[in-house]
Amino acid sequence: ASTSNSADAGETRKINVTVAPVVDTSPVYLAQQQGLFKKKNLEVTISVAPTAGARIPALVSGAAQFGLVGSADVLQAASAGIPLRAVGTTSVTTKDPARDTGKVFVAADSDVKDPADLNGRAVAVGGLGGGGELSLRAALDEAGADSSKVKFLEVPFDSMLNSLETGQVDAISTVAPFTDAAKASGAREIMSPGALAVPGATQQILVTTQDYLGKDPEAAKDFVDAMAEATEYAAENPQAVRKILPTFSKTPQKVADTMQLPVFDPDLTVERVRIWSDLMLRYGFVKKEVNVDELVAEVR
Amino acid sequence: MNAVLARSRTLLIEIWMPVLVFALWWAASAGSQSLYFPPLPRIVSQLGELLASRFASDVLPSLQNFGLGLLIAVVLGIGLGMLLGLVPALYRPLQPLLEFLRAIPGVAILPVMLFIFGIGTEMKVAVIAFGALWPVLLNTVDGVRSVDGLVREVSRSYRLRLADYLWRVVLPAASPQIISGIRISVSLAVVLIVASEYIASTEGIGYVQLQSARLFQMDLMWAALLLLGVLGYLVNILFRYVEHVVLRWHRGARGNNQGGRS
Amino acid sequence: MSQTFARLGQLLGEAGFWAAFGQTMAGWILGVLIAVGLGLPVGMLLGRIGLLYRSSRLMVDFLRTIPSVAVIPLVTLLFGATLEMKVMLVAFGSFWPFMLQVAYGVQDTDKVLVDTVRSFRLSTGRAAWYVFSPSALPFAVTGLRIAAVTGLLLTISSEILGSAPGLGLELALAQTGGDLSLTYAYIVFIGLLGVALNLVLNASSRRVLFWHASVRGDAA
Amino acid sequence: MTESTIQTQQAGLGTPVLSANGLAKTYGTGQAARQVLGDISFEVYDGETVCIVGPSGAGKTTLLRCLSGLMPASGGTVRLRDETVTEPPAGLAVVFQDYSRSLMPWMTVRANVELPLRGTPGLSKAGRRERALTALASVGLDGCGHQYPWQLSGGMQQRVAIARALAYEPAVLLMDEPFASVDAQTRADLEDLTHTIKERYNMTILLVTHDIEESVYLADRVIVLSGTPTSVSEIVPVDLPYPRDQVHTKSTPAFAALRTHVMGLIRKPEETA
Amino acid sequence: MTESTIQTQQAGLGTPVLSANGLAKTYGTGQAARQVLGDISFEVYDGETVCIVGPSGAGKTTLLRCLSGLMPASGGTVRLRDETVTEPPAGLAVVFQDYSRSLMPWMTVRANVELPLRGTPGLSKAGRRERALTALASVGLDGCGHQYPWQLSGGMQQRVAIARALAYEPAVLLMDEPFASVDAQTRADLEDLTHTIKERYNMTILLVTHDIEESVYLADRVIVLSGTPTSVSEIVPVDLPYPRDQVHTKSTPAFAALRTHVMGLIRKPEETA
Ligand SMILES: Nc1ncnc2c1ncn2[C@@H]1O[C@H](COP(=O)(O)OP(=O)(O)OP(=O)(O)O)[C@@H](O)[C@H]1O
Ligand SMILES: Nc1ncnc2c1ncn2[C@@H]1O[C@H](COP(=O)(O)OP(=O)(O)OP(=O)(O)O)[C@@H](O)[C@H]1O
Ligand SMILES: [Mg+2]
Ligand SMILES: [Mg+2]
Repeated sequence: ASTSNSADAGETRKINVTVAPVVDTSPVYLAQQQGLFKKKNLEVTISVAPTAGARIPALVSGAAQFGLVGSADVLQAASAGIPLRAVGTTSVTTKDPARDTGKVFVAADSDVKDPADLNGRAVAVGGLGGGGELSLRAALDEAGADSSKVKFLEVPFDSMLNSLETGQVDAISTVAPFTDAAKASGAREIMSPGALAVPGATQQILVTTQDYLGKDPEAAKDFVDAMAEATEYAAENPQAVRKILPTFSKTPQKVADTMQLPVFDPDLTVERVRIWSDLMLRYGFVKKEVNVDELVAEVR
Repeated sequence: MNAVLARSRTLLIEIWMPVLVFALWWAASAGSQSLYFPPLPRIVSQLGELLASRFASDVLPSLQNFGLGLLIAVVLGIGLGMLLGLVPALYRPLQPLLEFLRAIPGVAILPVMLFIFGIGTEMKVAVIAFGALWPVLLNTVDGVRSVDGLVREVSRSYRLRLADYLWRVVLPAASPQIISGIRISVSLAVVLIVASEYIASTEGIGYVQLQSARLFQMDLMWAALLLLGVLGYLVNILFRYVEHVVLRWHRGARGNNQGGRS
Repeated sequence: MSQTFARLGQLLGEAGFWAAFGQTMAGWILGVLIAVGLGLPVGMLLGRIGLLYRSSRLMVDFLRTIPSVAVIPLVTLLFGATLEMKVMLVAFGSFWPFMLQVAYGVQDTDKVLVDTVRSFRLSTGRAAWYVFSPSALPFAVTGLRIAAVTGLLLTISSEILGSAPGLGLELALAQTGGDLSLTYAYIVFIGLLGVALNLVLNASSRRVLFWHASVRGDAA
Repeated sequence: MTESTIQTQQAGLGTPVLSANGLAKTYGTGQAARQVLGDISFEVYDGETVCIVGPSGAGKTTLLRCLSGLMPASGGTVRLRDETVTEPPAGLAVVFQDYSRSLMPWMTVRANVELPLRGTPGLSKAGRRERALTALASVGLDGCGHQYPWQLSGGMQQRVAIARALAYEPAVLLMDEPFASVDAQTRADLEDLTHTIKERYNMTILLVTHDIEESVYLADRVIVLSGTPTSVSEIVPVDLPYPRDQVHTKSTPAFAALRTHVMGLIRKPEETA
Repeated sequence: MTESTIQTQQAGLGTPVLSANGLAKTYGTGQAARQVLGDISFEVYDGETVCIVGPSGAGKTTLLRCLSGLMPASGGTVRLRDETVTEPPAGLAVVFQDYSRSLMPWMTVRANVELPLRGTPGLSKAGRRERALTALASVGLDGCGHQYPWQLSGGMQQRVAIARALAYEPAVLLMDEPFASVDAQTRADLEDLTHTIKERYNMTILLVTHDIEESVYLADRVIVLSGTPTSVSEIVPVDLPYPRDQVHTKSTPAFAALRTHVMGLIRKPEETA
């Protein structure tokens, strides 16, 4: 629509963005570091909020204009009637199990040979009712198990390995960088749920409110553009991602250097979101179907 | 007839304020469009549903954990508190450790509890007991240390047996303070239901509350909050009765049940 | 373990750590101060005026069982991830135990002292300041110790769950970042804050309770 | 009220300052009810010293608490001049029998004595201090002001309680066995002090005592209580001349006769029982 | 220790049961130090009644607390028979001056009296109850057993404290102004009770009192304390014959002489000061 070069448009616009301290967030920091926001005359403040429970309220209350939120959380909020608009993304799920950041592990000496053996067993997930559980359920069913027969338990990622080793759970569904520690401990990997169940789906979605979009579409567009540029930069420069990750997430540099990175991709399409939306409806994660066409807003 | 009148007057004194607040809330929230602050009637109907359909699956397990955790906290708190209060030589070196443990946030304790007790009821009971322990313990220690010096001297000079001294002198003397500690712990234990169901959980009032918040089902979340509040109130009533009986002497000795109209 | 302490030592040299520390302390101290400032008069009123006590105890019992941790998202909604949010939460959470202890302490005042106050017609303010407050002090000191730690726990919790800046947020970041020794370094530091608090409270309570049986030790 | 109190006080002897009218008191209710006082009536006139004697447990403390407005009576009325007493009135001080519990352990002795003076209008800090120290000195406690009550002996604590009431300079002073814990010499001194302050301030004094000699020595009239429930068995007028003196007054035949008379009144119910 | 205590007790008069040797006590340390007792020595023989008199604040309570092993002395020793006292020994009971605080408000009067009997071997529940009720009756408190201490008058509370000590049937009984709060008649009765129990149980009694007449009436010897720091100013032997009697004994010239003598001893330091 309007000119892509609004640097000379005059006044700077202030934007607050709330993000999780995870690797998928790297493009936001890269944009800041590379001056991509400044180039668009945006003054961006980034605040980290580890819990989704804090990020969406920040948007609703107007404390932040943009947020990077997990796809499932966005859909649940939208389903509950919060007028959110999805305007971009930073990463999508890979089709290649080897590159998937999420993995399911069992203990080295476990009698669980493949996912189907998990029927009647307990699996630890990072958060119940979220994307992690959803993709795991779908993947289990895909792999021949029956997810309704599996018991899911919420355990913090950093306690999972311990729960597995002490036999409190039979399997853990974890994500990078915790996967490295699991691998190192000798735990056996049996599945990559994301690649199996939701290949090509969005992971973290860049959201804003309908309200903000209506009020300052220019700024929104500029911000989304800058983010897209940064995401592409991240996709092309994994080293830059590895270097910037420890600056905002406390992931040790050593871990960042070797961990599996997600697939950075700025393209937000209705299809990519719908993968989640369909699954969530199927598994009862939302009561009401979300109108994905309305949720995904074209701003670029 | 007189007794009935007196009783209904007591009831009136007790409930006018809650009724007023409830009415205000009802009026203020009517027609509320806010996602986070839904109208009270919706919350109440959710609460009814919650009680009807999920009592056995969610409410009951929480109540059991709560009861057991509180019981452990009270017994341990009084026992340990008496010991520490009576033996300064033990209390002084242990105090920093106790204070350290007490200040550790629940999120940090949870993994430890998970590690020690595994996933399941024991862990939840342990979380509740651990959190609710401190007010009872502290109050007991302070209460025991505050026993009137003359009462202690009487016990010494008559060479009371340790059991008599503990059971008939120290415990009753400290009981006003112990009971105020227990009352704080009661509420804390209700709060801790939520914390204990924060992780590795698939059922319970706290789980319902957290999960509904996560899923933006605010009616249900408020209903769970309301339920916790009501639970706290009910347990407090029960407890107030205990207090009424146990501390009858105290009201008499302090002259709170006669004469003073101020 | 030693790694944790090494990390802790390293942390103590970082400016960012002290900034977070300052933010935590600000929320904690302000919140507890408000709780104490309100809890003292309210507790005294409830402790002295039977009618008020009975009228309000249903509300009090109800309100104080509302899990502060669970309402963090709501408070965040109203105040954002800010200092105000923390202070609100801490004040709300630590107000109840302190206020209740004060009320109990006031009710515990010796009957003969109450009669003395009444017969000399001490004004309400003087009676509150010179008689009921000191008499309730032993209870209030215990209440303060409970309230202060409750406040610390709530400050940290609100930082973790509400993402307000402070040690709790740093702790949560360390946790999500998978840096175990850093996580424990924060936990140990928070525990040590509790120990330090206790030292301060112990010393000051010995000073203000010099007249009390627990400190004076009747014999010798 | 303070002003009217002072005005009427000047009116001189013959005006009833404090009066009990058919006073009754029952502790407890229902089954547990126990009537302690039954129908007690008497008057205390301005500037008079009245002693109350009676067996232990008769209800003297109860009576004093009703008179001072600390406890509502179950029947009858108490009047201080023209006003019905329902709350402790201004210008009235009480020395409690349980003196050790009536002192604030967190205050020094001097602060304890100064406490009731804090509301007095027109009294400076120095004046307050002055009055407290004078009162303490008058009960033989010079130099103890900076100590805490729990650092004092029982008798000293009792004297602090007396000093506190004296410093208050009340128009009406009620004392419940105020000299029970002091030695014979101090007791004699305090008895004489009672005479002195009564004269100097024209105080009206009502004093409970177990020492019959003391009651006769101090009083203008002695009220003897007895019976169950307790009632006034006799009011004995003591017409010993002033100034009274420990040695001379006590050696007069009139004194001895009064003493024997009161003693007989006390013993009587015991013997018939 | 209990057994040896009882054995030696039978040895009869003439054996010192309790002895103080150069006892001294200083409260506080450093600047705030105040020596209260300085070099106090005396013996109490088996079956003897000794009264201690002295001005208020002299240190009588302090002395009793040192003797009973409740408080360590700053100097000197206390011996109960052959043993040095460091802790309250068996077979010793104390009636405290601050009687109201020494009763447990959470127990009924009977439970208060029974409390020290709980450790007594071979005493059944019924026997304990029996003993408590007998002791209560002997101080004139029949029928008060089910009440709480705070429902009693001051004098009644004081008698409960006495009953508690009596029910304990100690070999040595220390009492600190035990009759201060009771009326004249009850006081006389309790004095006579003291004589009775002393004889019946061959108790050794050490009693602090302010009533000089009482001290002479009760004692075999009166210890007069005075001075700063307090020391023994005189030990007055009282050779009035037994049985003593309120009316007759007190009207003998020997009694009057002793009374005057002790009175003089108490007054002396006051006059020279
Ligand atoms: N709170 C109470 N509840 C029930 N009975 C009480 C209460 N207070 C006092 N009594 C009873 O009232 C009676 C009179 O008590 P009170 O203290 O007035 O006696 P008193 O004449 O002052 O005795 P004393 O000379 O021993 O002090 C006593 O028999 C006592 O048991
Ligand atoms: N805890 C204490 N700290 C400091 N001084 C004390 C303490 N207890 C008592 N004293 C002082 O010791 C002295 C003696 O006190 P004590 O109680 O033994 O006197 P007493 O002879 O029993 O007097 P009374 O007849 O008045 O009871 C007093 O001057 C008192 O001030
Ligand atoms: Mg009395
Ligand atoms: Mg004494």
